[in-house]
This record gives sequence, structure tokens and C-alpha cells, in this order.
Amino acid sequence: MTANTTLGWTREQMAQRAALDIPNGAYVNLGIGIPELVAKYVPEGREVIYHTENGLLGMGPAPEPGLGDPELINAGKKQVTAVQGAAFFHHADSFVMIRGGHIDLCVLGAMQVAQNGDLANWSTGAPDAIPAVGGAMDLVAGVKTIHVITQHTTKTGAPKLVESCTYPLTGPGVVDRIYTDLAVINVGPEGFHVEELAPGVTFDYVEERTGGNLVPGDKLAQSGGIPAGTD
Amino acid sequence: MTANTTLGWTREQMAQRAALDIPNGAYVNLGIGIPELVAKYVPEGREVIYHTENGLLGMGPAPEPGLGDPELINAGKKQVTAVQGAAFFHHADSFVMIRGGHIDLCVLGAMQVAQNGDLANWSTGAPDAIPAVGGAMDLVAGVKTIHVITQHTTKTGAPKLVESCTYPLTGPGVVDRIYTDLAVINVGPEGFHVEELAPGVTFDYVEERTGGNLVPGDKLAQSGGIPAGTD
Amino acid sequence: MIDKRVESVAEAVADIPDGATVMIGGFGEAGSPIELIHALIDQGATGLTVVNNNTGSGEVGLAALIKAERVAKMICSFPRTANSTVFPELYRAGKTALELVPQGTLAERIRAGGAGIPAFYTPTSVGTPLQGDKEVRSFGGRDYVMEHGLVADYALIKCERADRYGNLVYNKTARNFSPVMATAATTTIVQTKQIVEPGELEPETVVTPSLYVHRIVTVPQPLVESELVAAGATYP
Amino acid sequence: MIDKRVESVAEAVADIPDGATVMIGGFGEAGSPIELIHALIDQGATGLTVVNNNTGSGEVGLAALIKAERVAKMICSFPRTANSTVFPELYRAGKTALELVPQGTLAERIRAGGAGIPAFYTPTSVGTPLQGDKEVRSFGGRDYVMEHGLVADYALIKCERADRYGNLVYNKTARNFSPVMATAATTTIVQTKQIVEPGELEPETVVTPSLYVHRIVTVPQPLVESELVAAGATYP
Repeated sequence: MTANTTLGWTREQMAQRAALDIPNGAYVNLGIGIPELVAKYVPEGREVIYHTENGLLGMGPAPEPGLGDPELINAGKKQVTAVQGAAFFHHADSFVMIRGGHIDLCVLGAMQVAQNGDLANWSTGAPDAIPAVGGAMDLVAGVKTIHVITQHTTKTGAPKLVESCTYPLTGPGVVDRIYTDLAVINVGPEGFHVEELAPGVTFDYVEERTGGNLVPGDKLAQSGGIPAGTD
Repeated sequence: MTANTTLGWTREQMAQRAALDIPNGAYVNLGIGIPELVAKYVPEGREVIYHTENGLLGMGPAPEPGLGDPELINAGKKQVTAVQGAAFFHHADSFVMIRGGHIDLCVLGAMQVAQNGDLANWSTGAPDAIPAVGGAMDLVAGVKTIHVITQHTTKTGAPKLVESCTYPLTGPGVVDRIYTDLAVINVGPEGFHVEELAPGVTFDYVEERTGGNLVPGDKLAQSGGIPAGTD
Repeated sequence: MIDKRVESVAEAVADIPDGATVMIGGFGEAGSPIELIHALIDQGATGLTVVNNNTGSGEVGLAALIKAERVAKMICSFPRTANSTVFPELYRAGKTALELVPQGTLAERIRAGGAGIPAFYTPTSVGTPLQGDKEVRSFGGRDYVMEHGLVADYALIKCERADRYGNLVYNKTARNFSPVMATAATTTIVQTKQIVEPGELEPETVVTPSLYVHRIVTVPQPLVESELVAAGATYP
Repeated sequence: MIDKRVESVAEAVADIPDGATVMIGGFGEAGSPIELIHALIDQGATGLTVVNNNTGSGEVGLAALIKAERVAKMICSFPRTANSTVFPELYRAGKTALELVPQGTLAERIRAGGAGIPAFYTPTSVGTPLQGDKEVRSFGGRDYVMEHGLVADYALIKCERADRYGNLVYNKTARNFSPVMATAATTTIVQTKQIVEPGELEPETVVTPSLYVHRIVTVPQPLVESELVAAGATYP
């Protein structure tokens, strides 16, 4: 890995780190934004099948320029491809997969995560906001494991990992693990359990930027690069 | 029509009479027994699509000998064929069609029909009977129109059209019309409304063999054969 | 003979009255029956309740219907769109109401409506603002909210191939909400790219069986919404 | 690489414990996974709760499993069979319990179980003895009964073609309950007539997507139940 000009992981590195924890054979739904980047970093030798809630299991990467089909898109409405062994289905069937607990892992973005696992990622609750929820509430209610990728703080430096969410919830107690630019953090009995620190980042540095209770996790390690997956 | 040796319609004629009332373009589910005979008597020029609840819309007649597939059967578990324009689907989807009110007409057999339209056709309620309901309760609860084909009386001469059912109900107030060997009878505000009598059969003759309130219907006619449909 | 074909999109939507509830297929542009929507704009029906996952893009298709102020209420999961300010402006001005429904709950409510199921319980939205004042009930120690089936007077959907009976197959992720909407509407109106002879659609692969379809109109080369939006097109 | 294939029907069912709830696909003989059922008889698990529309025919397949007294309880819609006295005898002797469920309610309960829906309302059985002591509730002036989702530890199903991921297609009316059972079981075990390469199953026509399937065993020429029954065959 090349040296970073700023402390902590880049967006790409966060995605790369999250990708390490996706096991072979997993059925995975990736949210819009940084989570979309995860697919390209899954280590070689692991076969992972991507679900997009608009009706495709076996989503592949974006098409070659000029070869896309405007009727083959992902949940973010970007053109994608279908892999060998894919299946198309309608929306109700797609959410049977989600609500029924058949998707192993969902990787989502976040506005706030509380130390009890509450997630807020759909609305700031501002009076003039146009509320838009999409499939986020279904995903967090139904998918077996929820991983979040997010910057550790907002653009103005406010913590996104908080004691309790001030934004409207997407779901209560749903987050299992958080990948930020500074650390890999599990949601556990004592709140935020730091399992891994980005290169050069200290526990204290993370704690100063965290709104909830932060404790060293069982496997706390300083990352000397992108380490092997720990799940 | 050739003369009958007994008073009233034969099984085949009952089916023929019921078939006259099936309009062009109808989606129809036929029960086991006499109702199965209806399909072959639908007048020429009418296209009717048959649903079988085990997952086929567009059921055709029995296959030629030796050409059947044990995995292409009807609800009575007899081998059938699929017509051009058929569709296969799973059981939950099949009962979406039924429960959702998408089948126009169901023709069923009966043990008893009450003058308020209650139907009993699945169990005698005998203590040692093995209860078996199949799809009958779903059909009567969901299909838009329910027609019954039945002998007017039991083999021992007891009325099957009764004031109120003594057998366990399949569904309350569900029957619209009854085709017996003696008459065509609508279920209406005053009970059993006789709309048509089989050749040589009188209203009084029917009334003597009926357990509930029998009245002449608006269109009461003596059938001089198998008449034109009245619906 | 059963033949559900009609001659034109105008004829297909001619009887949709003011105040109707209309389900419109599509997720973004994929599966959006743009010609049927434009015919509905031409036809003039207003005060509509529209069910769609989104609120359209640019100023064509669903966004154009909304911009023409024909939509009294939207029922959808994601009314924000990258390329349109149409819905947000009318919503903020109080001219269009919004019922926000989680996407999976929306799909399941439509399916339930078509399946004769008046209500069901789902874990989605429990403990969130969208739980609202809905009934919450515990099954096996977990809380669920009660949601109601959703039906419509009309469904406007788009498919890839159809036969005269109304059997349909779709193209890739353009399938999305259309098969369940077809089950939940009193009258389902389909625009198809191609009409084929009965029997050409393999019975094992029909997605929407014919009994859910009432009118079929052929639109061999439908407009592509993203191309129209990129070109700054408007409708009418 | 993902590869859900196992070598034999014996291996496929080896871990099914006593007392398990097992959904078995098929409507009559169509879709009945007869080799998997026979492997389950050989394996010896007992005290099973079995979900199937019927109770088998003759003394092979499901009827043989019941005759071997491995089934403590049947959940089905139509336990009477033309060609078997197996279930009636054990039922009358009190050796096998019965939960009788209307066919459409059975299908929908299994679908709900797979869909994460703990309960729903249906008009079916209202005002009949099968309403039992279930909750009855009025929606829009009509009464409905509440029914619960049904899940299983295992599903045993049969399909026509599968790939190593577990995508499945079926043959005609042999599809019946299998696609919903596949969604409702913790472990879904499939016998397929043929294994094909990934990509050979057209993605538009897959009926059971791969994520519902856990084990696949190839049985190229499955036994035909009606032929066995006609020949008076028994198992084991």
C-alpha cells in the first residue's frame, strides 16, 4: 500500500477492508455510494453473489461503454450486467429474499450509528426534506448481517458514531460492524468495540471523534495495511 | 336430444346445461366429478381458459394414450395437456389467482347447498372420516361466481338443497347457481329460485324433493332440450 | 376468440376517470410505460393517486404527469430523483400529497392486494417514524407492524413480449413491480414491444399469466427516458 | 467457488434429525422427490412433522415414510388418497396427528414463512369448522381469519434442471409447492434430473433463484410413483 497523505483509510481502502470480510459463497446486497465499491475488492478465490433489490441475483459490474441496457440497472439506477448463473425476478419476490432472511450480508452507508446498533441513513428529519426511504428499512430488518461503511465524522467534524441517533431511524439495533476511515468497529455489549485501527491512528484519536462509548475490542489490532479478514 | 328413460337430465346433460352459461373469454376452474365434464360442452365459438389450482392456466383435455406426462396433471391428479397460450406457476401464485378474485367462475360438486347459498362439499363430519379439504374453501372464498352441479337428491332420496346445511360448511353464502338433474336454480333473496326445469319436470316435482324454500324464478322456463344460456 | 389487443395507447387509457388510483410499473426508467403515461397526459384525467417506486425523472413520463398537476397523491418509496425537481416543488407547495412506503412493504402491499390478502405483518419500519400509528404486534418475541393490501383501478405496465391472451414476459430488471401491479388492478393495461402468437411464449417461462391482463397495445420502439432527459425533452 | 452438489441422496439427507419439520414438494406424484424420501426412510429419522399437500399413494415415497411410522404429524390439505390406506389407518390409530389446512392457505403460509411475514389475513375458511379458534377480523366489512407463516428445518424438493449455484427450473405441474417450500426451509435439498453449467439456465426463466438452495443431488431417472403403485411396489 502507498502512503496516505491524510490520516486513515481512503474511500477505496474502506471498501477494500470491508471486502475482506465477505466470505466465499455469500449472498450480498451492497448499498449506494462507498458500499458499491466493495465488489471490486473481494479477494480472489472467493465467489460472491450480489443481489440488487430491483430484481436481480447475480449482478455483475458496469457494462462496457455502449453495451449497456437501460432496462438492466441496479438499485442506484446505474447500468449493470448479469453474471452467468444470474436470475431475474419481480419486486415482491426480491423482498422475499430480503425480508425472509435469505441475504447473508448487506453493506450500507450511514448518517449515524448509535452504540446500540441503531442506524439512521435515510433522512435528516429536516422539515423541508423530501423523505425518501427506498429499500433501506427492509434491508436492515431482514438481512442477516448489516455492515456499515461511513466516514467517521461528518464534513464539519461531528461524530457519526453516537450515543443515540438524532436523525430518524432506519432500524433499531441492526448494525453489526462499522468500517470508517479510522477503524473497524463492532457493535457489542459495551457499545463501539474497536477491532482494528487504520495505520497511524490511535484509540484515543478515534475516541475523540466518537460520540458514544468506545472500547477496545477483543481483537484490537493496528492495521499495517489492509489485513486479512477477521470474520 | 333423444328421449330420457328417467325423468330429468343425465350427468352429461347437466354438464352440457352448465356449459351453456360459460361466456366467451372466461377463466374457469372446474371441480372434480361432473364439473370436469363441462369443458367438452362449451358451445363452439367461445374460447374459455381453464385453471387448475395445482399450477396451470390453459389446461387442455386428457392426453392421447401413451403421450401423457405424470408431471402434467390436474387437481384431481389425472393427466391433462396444456393449450397454446398456457402458463405454469407455483402453488402460492396459483392461489393468488383464486383468492384474489381473478378467476371468473368455479363449477363445483356439492353434498348440500342451503337456501342462503351456504355450501357443504368437503366432509360429512362423521367421527371416523378422514377430513380432506383441498382447495375447495379457497375457491368458494375467492372466485367471483360459484356454480354447483349436483344430483337434486342423495342416492337415498334425501334433499341436497336444504334449508340449512347439516354438514360442515365449505363456505357461507357462496353459491350463485345450481344445476341439478331436475332444474337450474339461482340462489336469491327468497331462497332457491327455479330458473329452468328439465323436460317433463314440474315445479311441484322439484319442490317435493327440495329441503329449503323454492320459488319460481324470473325466467322460469321449461326446457325443451338444452336451451341457450341465460347469463 | 379472446383478443385483448387495442389499436392505440389513446384507446388503451381512454376510460381512466378523474380520481382514479393508477399503479405505474417501472423502477426508474426500467419498465416505465412511457407511451401509456404520455397518452394519459393527453387524455386529461386528473386528481389521480399514482403508485410507483419513484416520481420520474426530467420532464417526461411520470415526471411530466406530475408536472401537469394530474397527481393528487403519490404512493412511493423514493420520491427524490437525481434529474427532476418536479415532485419536490409540487410537494413543498402542498399540491401533491405523499404516502412514503418502504420499498419492500410497497411491493408486498401490492402483492397482497392482488392476492386477496387484506393485511399482513412485517418487521420493516418497526421502531422508525414510518411505523407511524400502525398496529404493532409481537410474534415469537419480535415486533411487527400491520400493513394493508393495496389495490388500484388501473395498472399501466410495459413488457417485452405478449400474446393476444395477455401472457407477458419482461426484459431483465424492467420486470420489477409490473407483475404484482398486474395482479392488483381492476384493469391492467400493457404496452408491449412485440406481440407473438399464442404458444410462442413457453408456458414454463410466462411471468404474468393472461388472466391478469385486460388491454394490450404494441409500442415496438418505446422512448428511452434517460435519452429524453439527457436531451432536455419535455412532454407534452 | 460455489458448488452445492452432493454425491448421493444418502449424503443429502444424512443430518436430518429426529423431530425435524420437513417440507416435501409435490402434488400427488408430480414433483414428489421420491429418491430423497426413500433416502430419508433409510436414514432412520423419526418423529417428523411433514408438510405436503397429500399423504402419498401406495406404499412408496411419502406413503412409505408414513407407513414406517416416522411421521408424528402431517400438515396437509388433502390426506385422503385413492391408492393408499396408510395414512388413514395410522391417523385412526392415533399414531399420526393431522393439521388440516386449506390448500391455498397452506401455500400462502409457506410463502409467508419464507418471506419473513409472521401472519396474514385470508377469507378462506371463514365461517367453517377450519376457522377453529383463529382470530377473525373485519377489513372493509368482510371477515378474515389470521393465519401464521410456516417454516421448516428442511425442504426436500425435485426439479428438472439445476446449476451448481442452485438455480432451478421445474417440469410443468411438478413445480407446485416446491418453489415456496425452498424459501421456507433452513436447509433446502434438491434432487434434479439434470445438472447444467452456470449460464445455461436463462436468467429470465429461473424459477427458484440459487440462494434458496443448499444441496443438490442428481437423480437422472427418478422413479415414477404411479408406475410403482400400479406394480404394487413397497419401500424399503
